[in-house]
Amino acid sequence: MTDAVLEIRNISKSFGALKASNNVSLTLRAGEIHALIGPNGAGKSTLIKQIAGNLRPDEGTVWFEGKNVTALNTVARARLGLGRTFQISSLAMDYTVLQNAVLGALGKRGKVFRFFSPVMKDKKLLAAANAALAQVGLEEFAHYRTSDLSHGQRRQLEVAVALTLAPKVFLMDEPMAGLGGEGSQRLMGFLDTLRQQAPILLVEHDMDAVFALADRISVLVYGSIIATGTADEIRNNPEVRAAYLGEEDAE
Amino acid sequence: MQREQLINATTLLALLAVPLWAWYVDEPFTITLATKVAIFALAGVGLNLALGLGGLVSFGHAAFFGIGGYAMGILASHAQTYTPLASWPFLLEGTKSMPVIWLVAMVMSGLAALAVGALSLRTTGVYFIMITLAFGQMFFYFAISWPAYGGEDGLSIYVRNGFPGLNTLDPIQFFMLCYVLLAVVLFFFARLAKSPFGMALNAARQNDERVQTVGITPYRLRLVAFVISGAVTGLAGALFADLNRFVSPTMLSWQTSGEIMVFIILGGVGRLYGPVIGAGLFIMLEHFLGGLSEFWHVYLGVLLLLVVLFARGGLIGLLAGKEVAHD
Amino acid sequence: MKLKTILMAASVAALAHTAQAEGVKVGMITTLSGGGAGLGIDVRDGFMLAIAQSGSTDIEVVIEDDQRKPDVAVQLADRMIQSDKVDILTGIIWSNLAMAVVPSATAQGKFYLSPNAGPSPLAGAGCHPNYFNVAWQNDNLHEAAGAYSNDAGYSNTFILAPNYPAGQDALTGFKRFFEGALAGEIYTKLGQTDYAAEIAQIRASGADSVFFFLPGGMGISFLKQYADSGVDLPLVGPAFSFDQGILQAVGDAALGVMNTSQWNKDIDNAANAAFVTSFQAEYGRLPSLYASQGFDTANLLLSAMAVADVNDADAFRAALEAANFDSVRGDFAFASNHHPIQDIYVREVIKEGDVYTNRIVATGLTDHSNAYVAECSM
Amino acid sequence: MSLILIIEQTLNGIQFGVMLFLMAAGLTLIFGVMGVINLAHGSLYMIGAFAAAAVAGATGSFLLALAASLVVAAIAGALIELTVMRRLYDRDHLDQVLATFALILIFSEGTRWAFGSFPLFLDIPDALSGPITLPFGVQYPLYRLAIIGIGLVVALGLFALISRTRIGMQIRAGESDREMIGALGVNISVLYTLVFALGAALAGFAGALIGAIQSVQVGMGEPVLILAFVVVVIGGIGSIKGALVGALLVGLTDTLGRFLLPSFFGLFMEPSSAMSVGSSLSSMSIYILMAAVLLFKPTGLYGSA
Repeated sequence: MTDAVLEIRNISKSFGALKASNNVSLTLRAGEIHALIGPNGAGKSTLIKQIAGNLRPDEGTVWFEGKNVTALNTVARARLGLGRTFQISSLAMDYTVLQNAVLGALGKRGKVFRFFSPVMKDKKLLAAANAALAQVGLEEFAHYRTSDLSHGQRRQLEVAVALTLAPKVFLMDEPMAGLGGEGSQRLMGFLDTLRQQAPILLVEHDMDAVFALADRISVLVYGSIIATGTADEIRNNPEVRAAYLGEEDAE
Repeated sequence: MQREQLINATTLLALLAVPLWAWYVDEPFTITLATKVAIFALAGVGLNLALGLGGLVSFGHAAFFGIGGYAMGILASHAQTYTPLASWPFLLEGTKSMPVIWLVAMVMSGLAALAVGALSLRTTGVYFIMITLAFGQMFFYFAISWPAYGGEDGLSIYVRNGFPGLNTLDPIQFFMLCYVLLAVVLFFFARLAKSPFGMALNAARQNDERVQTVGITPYRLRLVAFVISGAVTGLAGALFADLNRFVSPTMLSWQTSGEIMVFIILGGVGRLYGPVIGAGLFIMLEHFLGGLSEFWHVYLGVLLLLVVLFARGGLIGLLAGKEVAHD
Repeated sequence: MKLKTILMAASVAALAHTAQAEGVKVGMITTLSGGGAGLGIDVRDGFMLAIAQSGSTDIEVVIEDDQRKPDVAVQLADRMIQSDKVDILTGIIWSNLAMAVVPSATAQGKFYLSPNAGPSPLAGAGCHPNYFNVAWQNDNLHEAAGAYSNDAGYSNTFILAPNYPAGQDALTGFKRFFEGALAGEIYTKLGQTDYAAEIAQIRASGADSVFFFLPGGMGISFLKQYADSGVDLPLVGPAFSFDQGILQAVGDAALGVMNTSQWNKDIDNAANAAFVTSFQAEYGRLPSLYASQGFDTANLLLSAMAVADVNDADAFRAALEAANFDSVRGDFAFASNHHPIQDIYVREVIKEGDVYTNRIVATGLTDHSNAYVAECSM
Repeated sequence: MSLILIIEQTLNGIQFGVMLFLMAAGLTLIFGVMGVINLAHGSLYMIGAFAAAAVAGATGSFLLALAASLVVAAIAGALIELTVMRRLYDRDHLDQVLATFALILIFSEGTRWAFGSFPLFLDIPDALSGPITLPFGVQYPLYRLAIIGIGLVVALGLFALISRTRIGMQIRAGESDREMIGALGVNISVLYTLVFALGAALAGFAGALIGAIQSVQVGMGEPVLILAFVVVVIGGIGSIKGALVGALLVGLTDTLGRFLLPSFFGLFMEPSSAMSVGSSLSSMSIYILMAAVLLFKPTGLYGSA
């Protein structure tokens, strides 16, 4: 278990009687895509929130680049280099696509308390933003209002904003949802190369994408990880088949 | 966008032209009304930074307006009676110089906004509205029951404070002073809205989580915006007190907070010039409806209700059409 | 009907800005909307009744509503002076509004005749040759209450008033004349509506009487709660909580309470009898203290206009100082600081048929002036 | 400072708190279910008092007056909901604040238009007037005790309504998940109108109860409204229990502050300045309490995060 960039150790979180996370441990290594799958209600969102810093675990710790970040909030974790995309798009809807990307670049640069110079004329910020948009293929939509984008395009923009942050880890919550077949293919291709830039913890429902992309897969059921392994290991794991993959058809 | 800029320029010009015309035909009261519009507009522009850009529905801005007013009243009353404000730990004299009074008004109301904001911004939404309202009431009751500076009776200043090189008692000169201040603040706020700070603040209004995710703390953005907003509203309060040569706790009442908010909604929320048009409209309504009926507040209420329900962009919205992305 | 025409004429004239008017132009700033509008309406009605009865054609009255807001009052005064070019201002009900308007109006050479508010700064160091108060100095009725408490044999009184300058003046005024001890002294919050906590302290204090100054709705609340509390110490107060307008809202709780006033509808003189009858005939309600003050203010003005030109300020001022008019209060003169010298009566709240009202039972102070004459350098 | 005085002041604080609860319960319920802020709640309080005073004046019956306050305020509430609030559920809070601010202007001046500028008369019924003697020789007005009793009964009734009845279940569902009640097959628009009318009726009822010992006049509602906001902030939005606890806290703090603070400053200051400092500070005491609660619990004592 070398160079784990992100590590979760024995996290538990309960809401009343419901154990949403039950002694979960997970690592994300440099250069890999680690997919987190599980049926609805398995506790994926709760786990992501604890990693991103929205929720504090009852027990256990979160480590980022060898530092214990359990007590840090979302902002601090983002500044350390945790780039997150949301399951339900979380963008500034009144802004243009470019403005959203510039916001990311601004966050990366950090000097927010500047009151006079126009931010949309800052060449460095624009360059960073445009580059990120080009990477996800949104450059021609730069001046669209974000609320006018399709769901798929919003996902792409989520990824683009995360890119402007040049994070050390990507935390992606269902980036494929709502993308058409072509869009999914394109994004998959992109993520495939992105893992060289920073490892990705990927929560995804699209099983084809997961099995095609992931270096490792963890399966979360009822708040516990029942298995972690390569695509083949998971596919052939009887416990996983019983608990999860068997139900996939019914979903 | 083009059309809104045209409306803005027309508004600013009209606010200048009317009192100049009144000066020409010797109608000093019209100049006084225009001065009131400029000052209320300034208060509204101040609040609109928090409310329009920051999404912070503060129902306690009258407190900052009143603190600005009292900064003027207290400094000028001490200067008037030649008594020092404090003799310990160092001698603090009153003053009748507007620039000094403005500075003190902005600092004091900014500090009050810092204290109120630091507590209130821990909450959001409805909580924030109710808490700012309650803190506003706290300042109001304090002003009424603190006997040193007139309490409920307020403070009267017999001669308007001075500005180097101007005769501030001349209505048109005092108007120009207020007008220039309004224009300067409008210019800075126009820049601020497009600055990194303004962009992040506006983004935090639209989506708090997004701003956190890119590593910016919305709380700090909002607190700074709230302080600037309070300071500008405080500046307006100092001018308003000078216009009337009088300050009283009425300036801090919750109705005043409501009225400042009404300027914004009449003109158009989130539009830089919204409060300017709104204040103008409000003063005209007060002037003409007030002449028609003792119960003009009923008409004002109905009009306001109609604007909220059916004309959400306010007057600028009606004239300029649908809002487009700020690019 | 006649009154309405004059009001109409007044407002039409105001709109038309007739600058060449021969007569006197009066600007009335008073509270006609919002809380406390009843007082302003009474002052206005009393004032306009006197103008109508005089049949005078060379007086023009511009009436505006100050909404009880000082800033509105100041701007109305500015407008009346700057645009309407009035000669005389009047009408303000509240001390804080008077403090905002009067100093700058008199400084600009206008006359101000106060039909109600009489804050102490305007009677003392801040007095002005062009400022006349036709009602009372703020302390007067409280001073009479203090004097009456002595006469009634009270020796240990509990006093309370709202925590604002007029309230502080009230207790000071009472203490200036009251010779007994104080069982307690409380300042309440302005606009407070629940007095249970204060009443409990009164009950526990061992006082033999209570003096209170709580104008408007505050007084109504206090009286009702006091009556219900079972504390049955005698109450004394100034007329403001026992006026015609609000007594009906207090009801039985006010019956028998002693209050001090410079006027009542049963003061026996011809002017008063005529005023009460004509006011009732014109407006269909009993006149209040405030209406009587408005009526007197207008008559004072008319008496001065009869002998002097308003443009000759010195002559006009002398005519005002003479106070040569038939006050509905009987004898009336101005002290050197332009505040009334008058009798102040003690009234008792009674019920006449279905209507609660007052009758005079004693005289509290005779030919009473005010405590600030010496401070005024006029 | 005798024990009797302290007991009497404590009762006063409780009575004040109970009255605030009636206001705050409606506010918090309306907010919890519909997510709207209603500044016109104070106007409903006033409407209840005016309705009661008008009916009491015409019939002489206090019971009828109370009934009238409930009915008229509920109808007014339902009308507000149907004509105005309904259009505001999807809007942001600013629109709600401004629309209900406009309603205050309309109701206040409209009432003055209809009833004139002078306060109306409403008196305590004979059966409840005068004081009674409690243990330890405490004399206390029976009517105020009755208010405490009525308030507590209403509080129990509300708890029962929320936890035991079908409507209560729908209200709870609405508070936790607005979409869910649609799925439950509940007619949302009817539920919203009902809840609004219920909140309005509580406010009007409080107005009538208090109108009998205070002055029934235009503008009586707003000071109470602002105190009710403080209560809701302290208790936590949407929580009836929080409203009760918050109301009692505010009532006791205000009453005891008014009475204890001036005496406290009297220990080391001269009486007149002690009086004014004490009074100034006591007028701010509940806001200081609110600030203190916020420091530790930004969502109020019983509010959900």
